[in-house]
Amino acid sequence: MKEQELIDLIEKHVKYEEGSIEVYAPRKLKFILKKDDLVDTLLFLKRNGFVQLSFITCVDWIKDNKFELVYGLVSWEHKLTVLVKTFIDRDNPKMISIMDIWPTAKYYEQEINEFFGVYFEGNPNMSKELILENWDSMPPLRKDFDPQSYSNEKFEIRIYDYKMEDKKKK
Amino acid sequence: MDKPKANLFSSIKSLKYLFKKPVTIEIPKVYREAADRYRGFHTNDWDKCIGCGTCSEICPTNAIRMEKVPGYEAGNGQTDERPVIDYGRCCWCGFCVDICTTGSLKMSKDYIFISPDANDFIYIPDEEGINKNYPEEGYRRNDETDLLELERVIMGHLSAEERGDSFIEYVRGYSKEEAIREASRCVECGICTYTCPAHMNIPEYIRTIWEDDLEKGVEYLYKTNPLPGVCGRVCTHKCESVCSLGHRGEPIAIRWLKRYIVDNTPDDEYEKVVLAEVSKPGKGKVAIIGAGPAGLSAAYYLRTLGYEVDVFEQMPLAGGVMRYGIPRYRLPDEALDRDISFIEKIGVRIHTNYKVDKEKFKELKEKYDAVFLSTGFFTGRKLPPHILPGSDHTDVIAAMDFLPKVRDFVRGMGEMPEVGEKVVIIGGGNVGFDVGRSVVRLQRMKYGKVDVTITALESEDILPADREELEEGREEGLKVVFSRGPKEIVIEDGKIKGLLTVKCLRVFDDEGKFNPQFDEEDKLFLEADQIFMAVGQAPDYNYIPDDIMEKLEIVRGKIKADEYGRTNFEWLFVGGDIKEGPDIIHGIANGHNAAKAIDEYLRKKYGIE
Amino acid sequence: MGEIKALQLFHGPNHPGMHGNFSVHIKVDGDIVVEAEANPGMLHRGFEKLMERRNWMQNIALILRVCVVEPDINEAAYSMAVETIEGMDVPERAQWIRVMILEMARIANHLMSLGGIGGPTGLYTGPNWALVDRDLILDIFEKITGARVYHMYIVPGGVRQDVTDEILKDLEKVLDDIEKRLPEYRELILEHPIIQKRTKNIAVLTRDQALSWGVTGIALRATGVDYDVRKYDPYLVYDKVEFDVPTVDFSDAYNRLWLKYQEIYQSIRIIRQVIEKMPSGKVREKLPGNALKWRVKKGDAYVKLESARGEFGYYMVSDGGTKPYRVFVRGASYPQGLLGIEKGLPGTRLEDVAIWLDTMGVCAPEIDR
Amino acid sequence: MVNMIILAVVFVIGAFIFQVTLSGFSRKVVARIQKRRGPTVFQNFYDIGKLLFKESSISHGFIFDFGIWMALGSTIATLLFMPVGGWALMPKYANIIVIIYLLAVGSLGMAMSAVGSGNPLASIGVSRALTQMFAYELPFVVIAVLIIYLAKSSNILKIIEYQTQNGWNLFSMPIGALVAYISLMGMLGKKPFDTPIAPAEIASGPLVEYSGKYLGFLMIQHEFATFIEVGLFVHLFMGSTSIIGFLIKYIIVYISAVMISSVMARLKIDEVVKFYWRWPLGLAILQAIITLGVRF
Repeated sequence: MKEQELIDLIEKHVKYEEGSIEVYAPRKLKFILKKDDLVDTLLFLKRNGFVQLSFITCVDWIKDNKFELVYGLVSWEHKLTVLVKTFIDRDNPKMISIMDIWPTAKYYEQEINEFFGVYFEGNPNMSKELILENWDSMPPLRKDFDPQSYSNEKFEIRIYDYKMEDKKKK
Repeated sequence: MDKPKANLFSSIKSLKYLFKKPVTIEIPKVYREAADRYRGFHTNDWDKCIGCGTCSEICPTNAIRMEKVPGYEAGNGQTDERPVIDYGRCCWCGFCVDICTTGSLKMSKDYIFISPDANDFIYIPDEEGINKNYPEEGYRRNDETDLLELERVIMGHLSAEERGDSFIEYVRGYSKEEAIREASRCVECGICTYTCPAHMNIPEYIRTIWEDDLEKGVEYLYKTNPLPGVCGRVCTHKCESVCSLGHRGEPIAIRWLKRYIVDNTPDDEYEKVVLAEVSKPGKGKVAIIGAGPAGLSAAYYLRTLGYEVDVFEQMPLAGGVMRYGIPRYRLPDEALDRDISFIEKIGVRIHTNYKVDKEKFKELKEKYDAVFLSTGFFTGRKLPPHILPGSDHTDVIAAMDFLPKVRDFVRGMGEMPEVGEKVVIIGGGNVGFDVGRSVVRLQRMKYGKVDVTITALESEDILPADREELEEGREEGLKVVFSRGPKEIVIEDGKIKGLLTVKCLRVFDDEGKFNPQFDEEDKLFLEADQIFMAVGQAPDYNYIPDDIMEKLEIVRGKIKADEYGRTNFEWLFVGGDIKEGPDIIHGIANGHNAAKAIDEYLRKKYGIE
Repeated sequence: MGEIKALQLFHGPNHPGMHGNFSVHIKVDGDIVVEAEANPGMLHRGFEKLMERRNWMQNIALILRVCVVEPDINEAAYSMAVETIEGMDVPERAQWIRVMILEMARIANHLMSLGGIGGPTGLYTGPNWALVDRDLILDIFEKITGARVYHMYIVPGGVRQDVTDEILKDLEKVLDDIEKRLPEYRELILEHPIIQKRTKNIAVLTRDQALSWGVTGIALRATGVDYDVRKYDPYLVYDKVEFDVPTVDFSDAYNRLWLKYQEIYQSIRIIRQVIEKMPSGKVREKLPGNALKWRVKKGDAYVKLESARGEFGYYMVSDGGTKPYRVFVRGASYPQGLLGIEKGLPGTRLEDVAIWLDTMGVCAPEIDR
Repeated sequence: MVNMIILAVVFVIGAFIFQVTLSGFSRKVVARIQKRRGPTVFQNFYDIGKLLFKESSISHGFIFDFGIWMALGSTIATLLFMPVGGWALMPKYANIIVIIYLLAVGSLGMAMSAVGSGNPLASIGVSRALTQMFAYELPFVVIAVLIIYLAKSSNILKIIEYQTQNGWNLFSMPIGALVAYISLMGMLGKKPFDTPIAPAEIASGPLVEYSGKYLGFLMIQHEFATFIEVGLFVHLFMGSTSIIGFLIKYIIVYISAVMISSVMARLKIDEVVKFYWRWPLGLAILQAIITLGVRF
């Protein structure tokens, strides 16, 4: 399938209020749509050959007060890669889990929950730790988290005992 | 490929390696030579290194710090800091080598270093290497791995044909894309700031261009220089001569970038910056004699500190050498007017056509709290007849007598100055070229053809004029004769026939003093009907009352003063050419410094904190 | 007699059967695993956050640490993502060199994991041999890039240094050597009756499992799906070289080893074609300005490559600044390393846990990042 | 009596030096097969020495500590009954049965101690070790009994004497020798029979909790046990009275076991049991039938 055929197919069959499709590189498409239309679209894509979920990730657009969720899908049949993106509110970030469509989403969602604080409804792992153990600060991949100050607070700065003159003489 | 079948004995075959030579080696008995491109321990050539700190900027792991070397004298164009590498952090990516502006930092093929002391792994690279064995060079940067952009963005010029017969400004200025591209070459080492006489915040304002925040750029410019429009065009750009990028490539076009900021900021935004309030205004009145770079600079800074400032200028227009000395094609009036208009806008009063003489000087001294002298070197010097016979002829003209006339002519305030058909100019400095290129234009207007020769004492490689002046002058049709000393102006029938020159063997003696030596046999006669002399300018102190003059020390034509322009009189300050010698940027710096000193003096006088 | 309780074991992080600092909590009933849970995070270095704080160029020194055994794939994915966002063209020769580097890395990785089966099964001669032969490739890497393991060679715009003909000659020699050595691996490992006993019908992955977990790479290809990014979404110049994607119909530990063994031959074949067909020319596009002030256009892109363990990708966002706005690393072993362990390990025997992890290509740093 | 003690000490030290040097040499052999140069021959001395001079900071209770001493002590005690060539410290008691059972005490001590550590991996290791012991001892005992029957004595010196008269058992019952050799591999814990310590599965099993001195003791215990086990095989199948001959044969047996081990992978514990009770046990019985059949 060519990129344009997929665009036509999606535009014909998926009802979405607002959104855009763009081909950003050969065989790679970007698809931005509203949060409520996301799951239907993903289901449609899965039924139409996109059997593999490559990844889910999140981008913190702190200036717009939004999180952007990105779902990467691959179709072997069509040899296409699609990024399906949606924006959610940053203050109360919630999303429906797609574990039932792709079981592998479980851990991607858990990771996003841990690093961005997005809550995925329907995912049992939401309160479990995955990578960060005993984390006591805000989700660290948010843009307002400052690793330098966190590190200064938690760890001692190592000071080396040497003098420039000593070095020069040696 | 057929699928393997189970076979117990095929694995037993592997035992044959018991009798083969093993591949591992015994260290330290055997040393394994690293590959030619190996990225091993660093070495640094201290003579080449300028301490720009770019290596420490690029280091992805923060392993490189710049530290002051105690007892190490920083020469011109370098800092007293050298890189220190923490091998506990280094990841041997080699980006420091790729980006090193001078090429002093290198990587060796040495890769083994053992020490029980963690502090030993903080290493100051020098040529010896960490193991003190002067290791062989490993990884080398090449054109492809270079992380610097070494070539300047080309500045658009009018062609010699287009510019040769008019006085319009021929440097076009950068477009936005060009300026940003040029600004993105800067590594922000700040070595230029130290070298600039006015210590302008060069990396900072270049950064504002790159960030496309010109308003902030103007702010940075006015911190140290109230005449950026002028300096963006005609500064001697000492900064560019030390630019760290100049070691391996072309220096950043700092002057053109400054001009870009000035030319591309709208007036209203400009005003916002210039008219910003100062927090602690001072009290008092200051008289400034001479509205040249130093005077205007002092006036601006004093005014921003809240003083009442009056500038007295004998000429009809303010600007001094900027108005009358530099040719129009290099510095158009509009640029100068713009700079001066902002200085006036903040409340500096400029009284033109006001010639200060001894009487008026005394008046000013009474009426004002402090007086700042910046009358410049405005009198043209000529070689006297006993050195150069014939130099008292009326067609032998000093540069400073000629250039103001040209400017007046161009702005429609005077007649076209007399130019001959064949012209010789004595003096290979920038002024000589200014005269020469002005004459070229006038000749083209008058005769439609060009015949101008410049004779310089110096050979081409030590020519005092800027390189670009020479190149552009030649494009326009100037002839330049190097290593020629004037011997005699030949006059026949009261008319100049030409200039007899002799070969100049050397200009400076072994001690570096000006002491030219000539080969009298090697003669060259240059035909001319008019001769210009650009052999320097002189001050004029006639306006200073004798009692004051007596107490001022004059050293080689300049009034002796400290760094801040303080003289033997606590109320009298000097700056510009009469303190430092002819150079606009020095004048501006003097004015700024004098303003600080005057401020201090007046605050003390009036007891204002 | 009371009720028999499942015994909880910690398989890692400090465990000889573990690859990298990674831990699996296992509950065993006798020798049978009844419950398994991956416990990553021991190697979490916050790469994605660190990358947001470094220049586009500086990140080259960082990203390759995402996967230790095959660092080049990171450099390539990162550089290609930057190039896609920026819309930059890479010189032809650089693309061929990149293919060569990536295939060399693939050989090194496959050798390691082919010989590496000796780790969980006790045949320690295997890993030792593999290290020796991998070293031959590292020697070539050292000659090309100046470093043995972390090369920092592929950068946005091309590669850092050109490859000389002498190095190519050395590389050809090394390829011949490795090709000669491969039958010995076959004799030692693939034909070994005990290895066959330990790996056949062990750690089986069905096609349905592979699809629902999102497993790619050799583990997927062993179930009969010939999904290889190099063929399905050719990047660089993979569409200009000939190679086969070997598949088998039954994904057990042995078949996965067998596929790795065959892929080494394919990689050698690719490199030979690269050496033959590589055009001359420049190898790097000069970046505008200096590296400290290099800005990448606003935009985002997902770039994927075929690593030795499967589909490996970078999703990268730029806001037009000197630093990436967001980088997400899609580690090839993420699915099998987390969901795979949870669903796949129960039912296997304790002895087979390490074999499962080894042949599925679970790479801890990729999961933690 | 004093003579006896001095002789015992010399014997123990001599056996220690010999075996530890040999195991260092065997590391070189394995290294060569793996294309390496390997550590120095004396590496094991360094290792043991280093461990012995370390402070043991961890203890897991009395059983844990006592088990170690019991293992080391009983193994050294066993060693004292071991003849070397035709010489023995206590000729009267140089008995197979004594040796096998005393050796078991050592293993038992180690098992006790390991289980006392409370680490589940150690428990699994111990249970595997005991399972494996049952597996390899059955065929071994069958062959041993056969030899005892032939030599009409369980005294090793008598068995050696029998062989000097009738030729080596290795030649007279090759299948039995093979069985005993395979059992020896199991005893030594050489691959493919190293399930009790399988690093990739149970992280070295019984040894998992030991460090410092205790680990050093266990290494020493292991070396002595190896000396006894290999020595037993040599005596049973290649018996001769020459001490030098004994040592040479010992080296050949030990190094060949190491070499085979280096190209073998590990079997699972259930496969080990199945293997021993199918092939070696079957062969042992076959050997018994053949031997006895020839006799009668």
